[in-house]
Order: sequence, then C-alpha cells, then structure tokens
Amino acid sequence: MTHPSDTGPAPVLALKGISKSFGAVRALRDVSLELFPGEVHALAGENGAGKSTLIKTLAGVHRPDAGQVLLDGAPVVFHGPGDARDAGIAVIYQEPTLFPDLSIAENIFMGRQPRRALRRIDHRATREATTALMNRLGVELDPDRPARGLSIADQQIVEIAKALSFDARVLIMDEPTAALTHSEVARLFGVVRALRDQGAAVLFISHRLEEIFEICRRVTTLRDGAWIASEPLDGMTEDDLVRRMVGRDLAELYPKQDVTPGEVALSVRRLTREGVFTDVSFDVRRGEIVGLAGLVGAGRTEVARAVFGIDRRDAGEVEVDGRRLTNGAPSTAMAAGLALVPEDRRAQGLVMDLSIERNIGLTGLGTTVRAGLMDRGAERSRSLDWAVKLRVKYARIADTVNTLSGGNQQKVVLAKWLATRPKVLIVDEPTRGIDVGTKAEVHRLLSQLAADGVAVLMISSDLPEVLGMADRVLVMHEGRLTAEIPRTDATEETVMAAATGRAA
Amino acid sequence: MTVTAPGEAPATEVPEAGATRLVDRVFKMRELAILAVFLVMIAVTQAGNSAFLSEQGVKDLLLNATILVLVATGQALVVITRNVDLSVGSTLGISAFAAGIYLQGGGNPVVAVALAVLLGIGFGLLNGLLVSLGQVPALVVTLGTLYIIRGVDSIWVGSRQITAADLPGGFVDFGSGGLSAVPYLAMIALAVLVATAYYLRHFGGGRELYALGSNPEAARLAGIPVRKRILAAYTFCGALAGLAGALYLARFGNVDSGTGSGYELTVVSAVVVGGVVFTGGSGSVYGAALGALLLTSINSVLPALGVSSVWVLAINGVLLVLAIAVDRIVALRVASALKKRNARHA
Amino acid sequence: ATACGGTTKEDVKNEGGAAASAGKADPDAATKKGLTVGFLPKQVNNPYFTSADKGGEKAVRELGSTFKEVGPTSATDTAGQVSYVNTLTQQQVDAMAVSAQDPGALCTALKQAMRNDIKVVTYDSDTKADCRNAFVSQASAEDLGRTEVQLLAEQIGHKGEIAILSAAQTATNQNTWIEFMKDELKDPKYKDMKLVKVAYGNDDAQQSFQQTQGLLQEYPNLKGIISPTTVGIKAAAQYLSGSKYKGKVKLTGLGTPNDMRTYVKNGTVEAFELWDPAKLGELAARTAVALASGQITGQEGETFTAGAMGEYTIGENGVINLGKPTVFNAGNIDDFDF
Amino acid sequence: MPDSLTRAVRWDTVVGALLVVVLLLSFTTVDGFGNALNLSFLIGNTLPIALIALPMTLLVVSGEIDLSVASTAGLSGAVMGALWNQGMAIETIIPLCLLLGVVCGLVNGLLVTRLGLPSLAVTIGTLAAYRGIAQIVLGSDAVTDFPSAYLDFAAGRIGDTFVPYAFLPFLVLLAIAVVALHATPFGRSLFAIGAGEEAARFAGIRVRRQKLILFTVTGLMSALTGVFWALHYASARYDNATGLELSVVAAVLLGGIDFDGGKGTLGGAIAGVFLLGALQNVMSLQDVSAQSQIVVTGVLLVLSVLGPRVARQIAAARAGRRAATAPDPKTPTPTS
Ligand SMILES: Nc1ncnc2c1ncn2[C@@H]1O[C@H](COP(=O)(O)OP(=O)(O)OP(=O)(O)O)[C@@H](O)[C@H]1O
Ligand SMILES: Nc1ncnc2c1ncn2[C@@H]1O[C@H](COP(=O)(O)OP(=O)(O)OP(=O)(O)O)[C@@H](O)[C@H]1O
Ligand SMILES: [Mg+2]
Ligand SMILES: [Mg+2]
Repeated sequence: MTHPSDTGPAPVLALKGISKSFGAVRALRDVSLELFPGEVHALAGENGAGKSTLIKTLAGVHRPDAGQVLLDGAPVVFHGPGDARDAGIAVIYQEPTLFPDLSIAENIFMGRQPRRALRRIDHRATREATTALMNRLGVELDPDRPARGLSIADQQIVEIAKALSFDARVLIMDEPTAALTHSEVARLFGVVRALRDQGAAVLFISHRLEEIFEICRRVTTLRDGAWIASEPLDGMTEDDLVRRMVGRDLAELYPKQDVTPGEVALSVRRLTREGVFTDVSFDVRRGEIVGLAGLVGAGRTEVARAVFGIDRRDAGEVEVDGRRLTNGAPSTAMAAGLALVPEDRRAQGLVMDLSIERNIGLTGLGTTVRAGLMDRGAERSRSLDWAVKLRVKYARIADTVNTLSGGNQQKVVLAKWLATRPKVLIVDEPTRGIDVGTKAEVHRLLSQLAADGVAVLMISSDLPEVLGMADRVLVMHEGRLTAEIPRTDATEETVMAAATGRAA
Repeated sequence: MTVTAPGEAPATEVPEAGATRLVDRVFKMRELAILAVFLVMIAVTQAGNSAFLSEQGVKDLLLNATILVLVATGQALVVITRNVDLSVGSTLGISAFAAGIYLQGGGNPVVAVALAVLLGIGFGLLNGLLVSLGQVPALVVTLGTLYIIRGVDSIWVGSRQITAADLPGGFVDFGSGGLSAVPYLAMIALAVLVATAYYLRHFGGGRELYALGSNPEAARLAGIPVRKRILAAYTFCGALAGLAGALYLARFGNVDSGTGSGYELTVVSAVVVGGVVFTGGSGSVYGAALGALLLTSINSVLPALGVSSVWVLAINGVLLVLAIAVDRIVALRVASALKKRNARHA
Repeated sequence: ATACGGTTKEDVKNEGGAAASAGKADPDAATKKGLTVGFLPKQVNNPYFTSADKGGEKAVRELGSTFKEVGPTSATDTAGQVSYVNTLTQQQVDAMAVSAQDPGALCTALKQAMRNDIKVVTYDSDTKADCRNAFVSQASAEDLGRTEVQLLAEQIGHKGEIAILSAAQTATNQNTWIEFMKDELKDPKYKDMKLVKVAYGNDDAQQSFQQTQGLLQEYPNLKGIISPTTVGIKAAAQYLSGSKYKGKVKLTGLGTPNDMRTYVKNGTVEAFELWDPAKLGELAARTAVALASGQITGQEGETFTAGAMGEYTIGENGVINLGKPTVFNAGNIDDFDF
Repeated sequence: MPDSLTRAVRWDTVVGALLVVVLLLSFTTVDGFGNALNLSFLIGNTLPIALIALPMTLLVVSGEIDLSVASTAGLSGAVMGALWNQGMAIETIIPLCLLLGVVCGLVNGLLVTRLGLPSLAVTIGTLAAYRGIAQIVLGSDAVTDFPSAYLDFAAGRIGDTFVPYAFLPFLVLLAIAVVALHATPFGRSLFAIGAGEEAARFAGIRVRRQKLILFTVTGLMSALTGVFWALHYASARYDNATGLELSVVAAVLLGGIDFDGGKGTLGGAIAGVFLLGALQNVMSLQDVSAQSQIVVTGVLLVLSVLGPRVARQIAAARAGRRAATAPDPKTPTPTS
C-alpha cells in the first residue's frame, strides 16, 4: 500500500492483517488500514464488502479472528465497545442504536452524564449540553423528547450528536448521511472539518461518492472483504473509485428510459392526516416514475403510509386502477396491485429473524398455496428467483436476513415487493445505504418496471436520484404539496426552493 | 425536526420549556391515574363504612400493603431491564422459614432479618447469573427456579411450621406495632422505596437499567456493563423478596412450606397495574408500589363494604383490567401529544 | 323421559350408584399381616394431616403391615389427588385411606381401585358413599357444629353479633358443620345471638387475616368469631392479638394446641376444640386393615375392635365416628402436644 | 451455521427424543408403568394440559400469551354445573359452555388488539375475573351427578387398550393445529407476526384479525377443556383446573417455544406436555415425593433453555472452524 509519509505524524489508529468470519461468511480477509490525525479517511466498497464489520472491529464490537489493532503504534485488544470509547474512539453505527424510552439528552450522554456531588446525575447540565450540541448541528430537537417515534433522519442526527459529544480523537461514521438531505449533510461536513482541523482522525463511510470526494483526503477500498487499495483521492475520478470497488466499469447510474405515460394507475385525492399532512392530491400514470422530494420530516413517508393503508387517513380518497381502497387496510391495497417499499428496512421492511426465503415469501402467502396449504416448492423457487434477479449476496437462502449487509437487506426488501408484480410501486428511500453498483441496478430495475407499465412513486432524499430518475417531481413542505415540476425544468434550485417553502 | 435556514437563530428555548412541562406532566400522570383510582376507592369505602379509616383501619391498610410493596419494588427493577422474576414467591417463603427456624432456636431478630435478606440475595444471584450469563429467557428460567426453590423449601420444611409461639415476643409485636397509625414495617418499606426511586432517577447505574431495558443491543454498544446490571437488578429483587419474607414472619407469626406460593402473579399484577411495561425501559417503582397498595387495598375494601367474599375475586380481576386500560389510555395520550409536537416542528 | 331430547339431572336421578361393597363380613377372621396401607391426605406437609398420618403409621406398624404416604402439595389440586389414587391402584396396595379434596372428583378413580379389590377408607372428609367402603369421621358433624356454638355462647354470655370464618367455600365438612351451627342457633337460648356473616379465608393465612379485619370493620360491635378451620382460627387469633380487639372479641373454633398455645396464654382465646388427629389417623388405619382382613365390609351395624381404642360400630352409609371432640383451654392445653 | 447443525440442535427434536427415552426406560424398568390402565391414566390426566397447549402454542408463536385459560376452563365447568342443576339438558349445556369460552377469548382478544394492551397484563386480569365469575355462578356447590354415559366417555378407555376415548378427538385437534401452524399461510403469518409485528403489517398481514382469531380459539379450547375436566373428574366446581395455566406454560416452554414469539413447533410443545406428564407418573410410581417432583420440573425448565444455548455455541464454534478453511462465498450460491 502507498505509505503516506507525507502525512507527517504517525497513525493514531491502525489495523494490521485483520480477518473476521461469521460462521461460513468471511467478512474480512487480511485487511489493513491507517488513520492519521487531522485527516478524513474514506472507506469505500460495495454492500457486503466488509466496511461495517471493519469499523465494528475497530470499535471493539467484534474480536478479529486474526490480525491486530494498533493505537498510537501500540497493539491493543478491545474487550468491548467500552474499551474503544475509553481509548477515545467515537463511532456512529450504520443502524441507529437509540433507547426509545429515554429522552434524547439521556440517549446522548448515557453512561457519562455530567455529575453533581455524590456522583449524582446533573440533569440540567445534561439538557443544556444537549441543546448546545443540537445548535452546533443547527437542528432543533427537544432534549426531553423520548427517542421513540423519531424519524430515521432524526435518529441519525441524535447519533451524530452523541458521537460529537465525546470530543474523540478518532471519529468513525458508518453511513451517517444515508438518511440526511443536502443541507443537513452540509452542516455535518462543516462540523467534521472543524474536528479535523482540531487534529481528530475521521473515518467516513458513504455510498454517495460525491460526498467522499467533497470531504475526504484518502480512501481505502474493500471488495468482498479483501483490501484493494489505500490511496489519496486527489487525481482520482469517481469512475476510478467505482472501478476499485466493483472491479469493473459501471453502467450508467441513472438509466432512465423515456416512456409515454399511460392512463392513471394511482390517484390520490385530498388525502389528509391530522397534524402530519394536509390535502395531498396527485396522480401517477402507468409507465411513469414520479419523484416525491422534500426535506426530512416533510411528511412524505406519512403520505406513503396512508396511501398504502398502514395509517388510517382522516380524509381523502385513494384509487388504484379506479378501484377505491378501503381505509387502513394494506391487504386490500396489495390486492389492488399496490406495493410499498418502506423507509425503515429493519423494522418495517424485513422480519429480521426470518430467513431470506421466508421474508420474500411473506408477500406471496396468498399465491404460493395449493388447496389452502403452503406450496413450499413454489415459495422457495419464487424467493430464490427474485433473490438472484436482484443479485442479493448471501450464503444460503435459509439464512436469517440479519446476517446480511445493509445494502443486501435493502435488496431483499425490493425482491419481496417486486415478487408481487405490482401495478403501482411506492418506494421510500429505495437506495438509502445502497452502493453505487446496486444503486444503478435498482434504478435500472425501476425504469425497467416503468417501461413495463408499472406506475412508480419514488420518495427520496437523494436529490440527484430524484432528478435523474423522475418524469415529474412532486415536492412536499411541512405536510403540504408545494410544487409539481416536470422533468424538463426540475433542478436542484427549483426543487430545494419548493422544499424549503421559499419560492414556488 | 427542521433544518434551520442559515442565519436564523435556532429558537430552541420556547418549545423546549413547553415540551418539558408537557412531558413531565404526562409522565407523572401515569402514576397519578392509579393514585386517583386508589383514592376514589378509599373515599367510597369510608363513605360506606365509617370504621374503615379508623386508626386500626389505616394501620391495617398499610400493613397489608407493606410486603407486596417491597416485593413489587424489586420486581419493578427487574421488569425495567426487560426481564422478570417469577421466583419471588418461593424466595419469600423459604427465607421467611429460614428466619423463623433461626428465631425458634432463640436467635437475635436483627440477625434473623439479615439471614432472610442474605438468602434472598443468594437466590437473586442464582437467577441473575442464569439470565445474564446464560443469556436465556428470564420467563423460563425464573419459572424454573420458582419450582426449584419451592420444591427445596417444601422438602426442607416438610410439615414443620413456625408459629407465633416460637418467636420472641418483641419480634411479633414489632410486626404489628407502629407509631400511631403508621406501622414500623410500612416505614421500612417506604424507606426502601424512596431510596430505590432516588437511585433509579439520579444515579448512572439506575439510568442504565432503563437504557438496557429499552434497547439491550444499543446498551451493549454504549459500553454499558449489561450483564453486571442485570445481575444487580436480580440480586436486589431477591434481597427485597428475602426482606419481605422476614417481615411476613413478623407480621403473620406463621410460616409453613406453602408460604408465598402463587405470590408471583400478585406481584406481577401489582407491577403491571403500576404502569411498568413488560417490554422494559419505562415505568417507576412508585407506580409499582401504588399498584401494590391498590391491589391489597381492594382485598380490605370489599370485606369492609360487606361485599360477600364470593364477589371479591371477580371484582379484583375487573379492577385490574380497568386499571391497565386507564393507564394505557393515558399512555396513548402521551403518544398523540408527542406526535402533535412533531408536526409542529415539521 | 328426557327433556327436550337431552339428558337432564332428572334422568340421572334414577341411575342408582352401584353398591360399594358386596361380600359377607367375618368378624372372627384373623387380622392379616404384611398388608400395604397407603395414606392419601388432602395435602402433604400439612401439620394436621401429618399428625393424623403419623397416628395411622403407628397403628399400621403395630398390626405388622407396611405404611406409605403420598399426596399433593396443594389442598386444591384435585387432579393431583386423583392421579395419586391411580398410582396407589397401580402399586396394588391392599387398602388406602383417603381424605378427599372433593366428594365427586375422586369417585371414578376410587371405584377403579375398589374394582381392583383395594379397600378404600375415607377420613377427615368424605366422598360420595358409593365411592368408598367406609368413612372415619373425626367427630359427628353434628357434635362439632353444636359444641362450637355452645363454646362461644358461654364466652360471650349468650348475646351479641357473631360471625363464622370458614375455609374454602367448597369444603364439604366445613359446610355441614356450619349448617349444624345455624341449626343450633335456632334454639331459643341463643335468641340474643345473631350470626351476621360467614366469611371464607380459603385456608390461606393472609386471606383469613384480611377477612377477619373485614368482619371487624363491617360489624364494629361483633362479639365473637367461630373459625372451624385450623388455618383460619390461627390467622384470626394472630390478627386479634396484634389489634385493639384483643380479648374484647372472642374467638373459638377448631385449632391445634401447638398453634393456639400462645393465644390461649396471652388471653386472645379462651377455649377452642379439636379431636386428636393422631387418633383419627389410627382409627382410619385400623378400619382399613379390618376391611382388608375381611372382618368388616362397611355395612351398617358391623362392629370391630380398634386395638386400644376399643370397639367401634359402623353407622349408616358406612360412617364410623371417632367420638366427641376435646375442648382445650388455659387449664389443659399444656397436656397436649400436636 | 449450516442447516444440518441448526436442525441437529433444535430443542423440540431433543424434547421428542427425551420423551421416547423416558417412555422406553419406564416400560422396561418401572413396574406398573407399562400396563394399559396406567398409560390410560397418564394420557387422561395429561389431556387437559395438552388440549390448552394446542392454541397456546399458536398464541405464543405470534408473540402473545393467555394466562386466563385455566380460569376460562373453570368458568365453563362452573356454568356447566349450574345449568345442570337448573335441570337443563347436557346436550344443550355443552354447546353453551363452548360459546361462553368463545366470549371469554373474544374479551381477551379485543382488549389486546383494540386497546393494544399487553396480553400478559390483560390475561392476568381476566384470570382473576373469570375465576371470580365462576365462583359467583356456582358458589360452594360441587356438581357430580352428570350422566354416566358422558362420565364414562371422559374417564373411560377403549376396551382394555391404553387409549382413552377422549384421546381420539384430541388427536384430530392436534392434527388440525399442526397443519394450521406449519402448513398454511395463516401459520406462516403467525411466525412473521411473532418475529416482527410491524414488518408483518407492512407485508399486508392482518395482524389484529389473526390475533383476535387466536385468542378466540384459545377461549374455545379452554372451555372445551373445562367441560372435559368436569366430566373426567366427575366434578364441576368453581376452582376446577386452578393453576393449570402455569403447567401449560411450563410444558410449552419446555417444548422449546420462544416466548419472544416467532419460534417453535407444535411437535415440541406437545412433546413437552407429555414429557412432563410421563415423568410425573413415573416418579409417583417410584414413590418420589411431590416436593421432589416439583424440583425436577424446575430443573427441566432451566435445562430446556440452557441446553439449546450450549448446543448452539458448540455448533457455532464448529462452523467457525470449518469456515476458516472454507472457500469464500462468492455471490449467490442458491443451492442449499
Ligand atoms: N452478524 C453477522 N453474522 C453473519 N454475517 C455477517 C454479520 N455481519 C455481517 N455479516 C456479513 O459480513 C459481510 C460484510 O458485512 P458488512 O455489514 O460489513 O458490509 P458493509 O460493507 O457494511 O455493507 P453495507 O455497505 O451494505 O453496509 C456481509 O456478507 C454480511 O452478510
Ligand atoms: N415512525 C414514526 N413515528 C413517529 N413519528 C414519525 C415517524 N416517522 C416520522 N415521524 C415524524 O413525522 C414527521 C414526518 O416524518 P416523515 O418520515 O414522514 O418525513 P419524510 O419526509 O418521510 O422524512 P424522511 O426523509 O425521514 O422519510 C416528522 O416530524 C418525523 O419526525
Ligand atoms: Mg455497513
Ligand atoms: Mg420518510
């Protein structure tokens, strides 16, 4: 590997020849990595490449099967996350790890609350420190609000605040931006730069390459758990990086096929849900991909939930192919040909303890039956069929999905719903936490589906994705539809303007 | 959550203050709901029978609640960590007998109580070790130890029994005595209760119990010594069950191999009525204690009102369901309140 | 005739129960040795039954046979008791002495046992008559019921409100006694006494405790309580002795001297009564052996000698009476230890 | 870890094996066990637990629990006795009792699904309530004079075989339950609900409806058990079957049903039920005191959860060692 002698100081934290297996899966094979103070280091790789496993090893969550962790050049063994934390390593894990019943303030300071006399907790100080952190991130979250019910994005923010509160020497972030919109990402990067300039070492994981290029100095690439390269980013192009990750050249990221929209497949009229969104009306036609953009918390997910029938709507109508859907009944929505790929894959998309086969099978309970009994053969082939179609990376179709990497889990969710061959497909953050390669596949899939006459409603906080894929862009702001912009005049500016409620 | 446009100063203070008050109010209400039910019940009874709140009457109310309050407090701690201890009844029984046997041999009451507590701690540790180290479902394990301890108890006790005659007079008098209407036993229970509540609210260890009940995986990642905490919770629960055993002996002056059997359901009911949820992470020991007070009082109220004992059980059950329902409706109100605030923020 | 085509209580009335025991009794038959007699109390670990079964064991030994005791750990585990009857049947004991938790529940199993010519004696509480060969009664229900009322009446000077603290509502013997108490109270000499309530403590210390409290709160000028159950009287005494009612509210009923000694001495209780459980057990054992030896069959009028206890005659429905209960008070209580 | 291993260490199979071993040993070594009469006793006395264990297993798999089953049984028994005393015909009484069970189940189900209350809490409440109502209905009576035709059916056995009459209907019910849980979409959805309720809802599974059905069926079966109990023991009392819920729970747990929901098989549960039944029978025959029997039950329960865990760790360790030498799994290997 190119040893960066130019970076001057010795690495704060280094991995040497790390290997880690889970049962039959070899997540990491002889991986090495060096983190230097005052630099932001990117960790790139496809879904399942081993990024999260690597950082979990750094954080003392996993014990490596082989290899060693060096802190300031001296080998250390972390017996648990506590050890790593005490060594000054702060970690933002890929999946938010909050205590739903505790207040945001407690979530952030759990285990190290400011103390008063007799080691009693100083609640006031805790609250104030939290407010300070929130201001630093430029967000407004009530420190006393319990974490339960926070949107994915809000949860991610709390995680970031938690990591910052350590003033750690090493800050590790596993896809912190996956759930965030541009402006929030900008804020985050501001803070990260400040930390870097104070001499902290930062390890940054993201599937949004532009982010990597924006903030990182060097990048380490993994492929199938093996170390590929560690090198400076300047002089590299996105394509170079992608080639490193995927090992081949990448097809176009937004392969949008032009189609002439057919008749209306999904029609939403004056949909309203007290206190969350109001008077939302729109149509989606066959073959059309409609983007639904907006700031986090705009209510997009809530709209999707209400349309699909997860939440009861207080007012309004939803029609699929002219069939009016009963209020609050997902089963009838499915029967009508509606499918929803939800935002939170762990809680809503997948039953984490069930196998890949069974998870995909769940949406087919009505179809893979013979004489009222399950037709196991049909169930399995249906699941295998789609798992392969979407190139899910797994050891056995009978493995539980919680052994899959984030991105592969997302693919299983997609498989599960595409298997129902829907007429109307609503996808909420379909590519959140998915690597470029897969992203391109998902996009290809979506536009393929559209081409085949499926009506697609795509909720996404990833603006380029919306602009790249959507025929029309709907924009929500504080629970209202504020704009409908045709593909031709949809730009970052127009959309953001409508999303922040400034113009439009 | 919103993104404050650059330049605009984040107006955090206003909503925070408001929110704080709201949340606090609402969460206090969870206990308030039970307290209300309790007070109404007492009032009605007093109206129907003026003798009810006589000095003797009040004393009896408190005495009856004491033992259940203690055990429920311990149980609450365990339930908060998303576990449960079904073996408390057996533990209470066996430690009561141990203390009794010791006193029968002319032992010193203080030592006897200590003995009971130690025995409780022992069994608490056993449960704690099985659950935290063995990492096996608490329900099964403690149901197992419920049987084991009960069995060992009845083999050891056989047909022997401790009667008031075997106990030093001072011990028995202590069991029924008190300062005017406030029994000594109740004071002990209250002290334990307040101390526990304070610890849970104001000490790191206490908060960590809530944390790991709320999300065990996250607790591990936050570097909380999960096993240690769970072990501590069970030990404490066992200790209180042991203490309760000693007090039972003082109170009823009578212990045999059946003492405390079937108690687990009562305790769990008290905790549930008290608004401590079984999915862990929420609820308070005050709630549990109120639940205990409510349950035991029902058993005094109905006879005092002359309700035929045939009805007691049914009314008990219905009240139990009602109490939970009320609590639930309050909880729902909390949720909707939060959602509304959410929307305001958005 | 079946009502609306179904089987009703009426139809069943005519289905007579099969006579318990046939065969001819031979009073002079030799007492068999080497028999196995199984005792099945309502509940093992229960002090009362333990002393009863001890008495039984002593007798069985004397008669040169083998004694064994089995039983459930809970006094309400009828199913458990049934399966113990089955177990004894399987083990081919020669006779069993059973204290039935339920008059009906054990019938099928007991008949099954008798069909495998095992002699069945019930003691302390009976089953339906056709489900056993003989019932050894601790004292005629009548004696008990009436004497307890008399005891209390003397203590409260034949006037004032009284209450009864019983065990489980379903306890057969309790209920028969209570019937006789009510009947006794009809006598004009009790005209100033009023039975205000029957409370049930389910033979559970804590419940009996709270029931007593309830009684006293509900009837502030209650003068006396009768508790015809050892658990109940003990709990009531414990509550009274720790409350302001000590000595003011009289308490009597059925209790064991060892349980009650303190309360008699500290003046909470003047007098109470009980038969000697050991004797009850002994008589049950001797009856069982007599049956197994063919000296009796359980028919009314048959007589047999129960060792030192003297001669007993079988009354109607195969009931054998132990005799009058003993009254315990400060004077004599120290002469007893059970 | 590989399927072979997972299957090898599945606890329900272990329990099944254990049951067989116990039976074989008892046949050969315990006299009085093997004969038809005793076996019929064994089965007869275990049937009530087994009957309730059927719906309870489904309920637990879907992540809920019903502790009021014993009280429901007691209530239906009490009502049966009361109506019988009224002189109503048994043929009308029994359906009424079953209907009552359905109502009891519905009440539990509605409280849980509509108000979203935790089933543990609700059913502890109704446990007291139903038993209390039973006490009000029948008071201190003990009704014993049911028609002998029915008593014989409930207590008797087929000729001199070890098979009680009541065992045959049970087998039918068992078959139905097994199919329902393991071979129908309904059963599949229960596992999904138990393991991830929200995800199940997002997959269009009608969670509340399924749960309501389960609670209702549980009520029905409990009532049936109550009727059977009253006839089997020829005694209808308000306190019939008291404490049965713990025995059921214990047996089901022993059978390897995970109370967090989403795991377990009916085979395991029923094996657990009869394992406990057989052990108690044998121990009684061997003059093991009731107290010691309690201890044994407890130890078994603890082992039932420690056992599989230890096995799993061993398995994982082995798999780990194998992986070290295994070729790295490239993208899909859809053959397993
Ligand atoms: N707990 C686990 N048990 C079994 N296998 C696991 C476990 N955690 C991860 N794996 C496997 O290890 C490999 C690497 O997973 P990891 O989460 O590190 O990938 P990743 O690079 O973080 O992917 P993504 O970008 O989607 O988050 C994957 O094949 C995954 O299936
Ligand atoms: N599962 C949930 N429970 C409670 N409140 C939620 C939940 N999800 C989101 N919210 C809140 O409801 C409001 C709308 O959130 P929602 O997720 O619909 O917005 P969104 O535009 O979809 O944002 P995101 O990009 O996170 O999906 C926000 O205030 C959010 O905090
Ligand atoms: Mg990852
Ligand atoms: Mg969303």
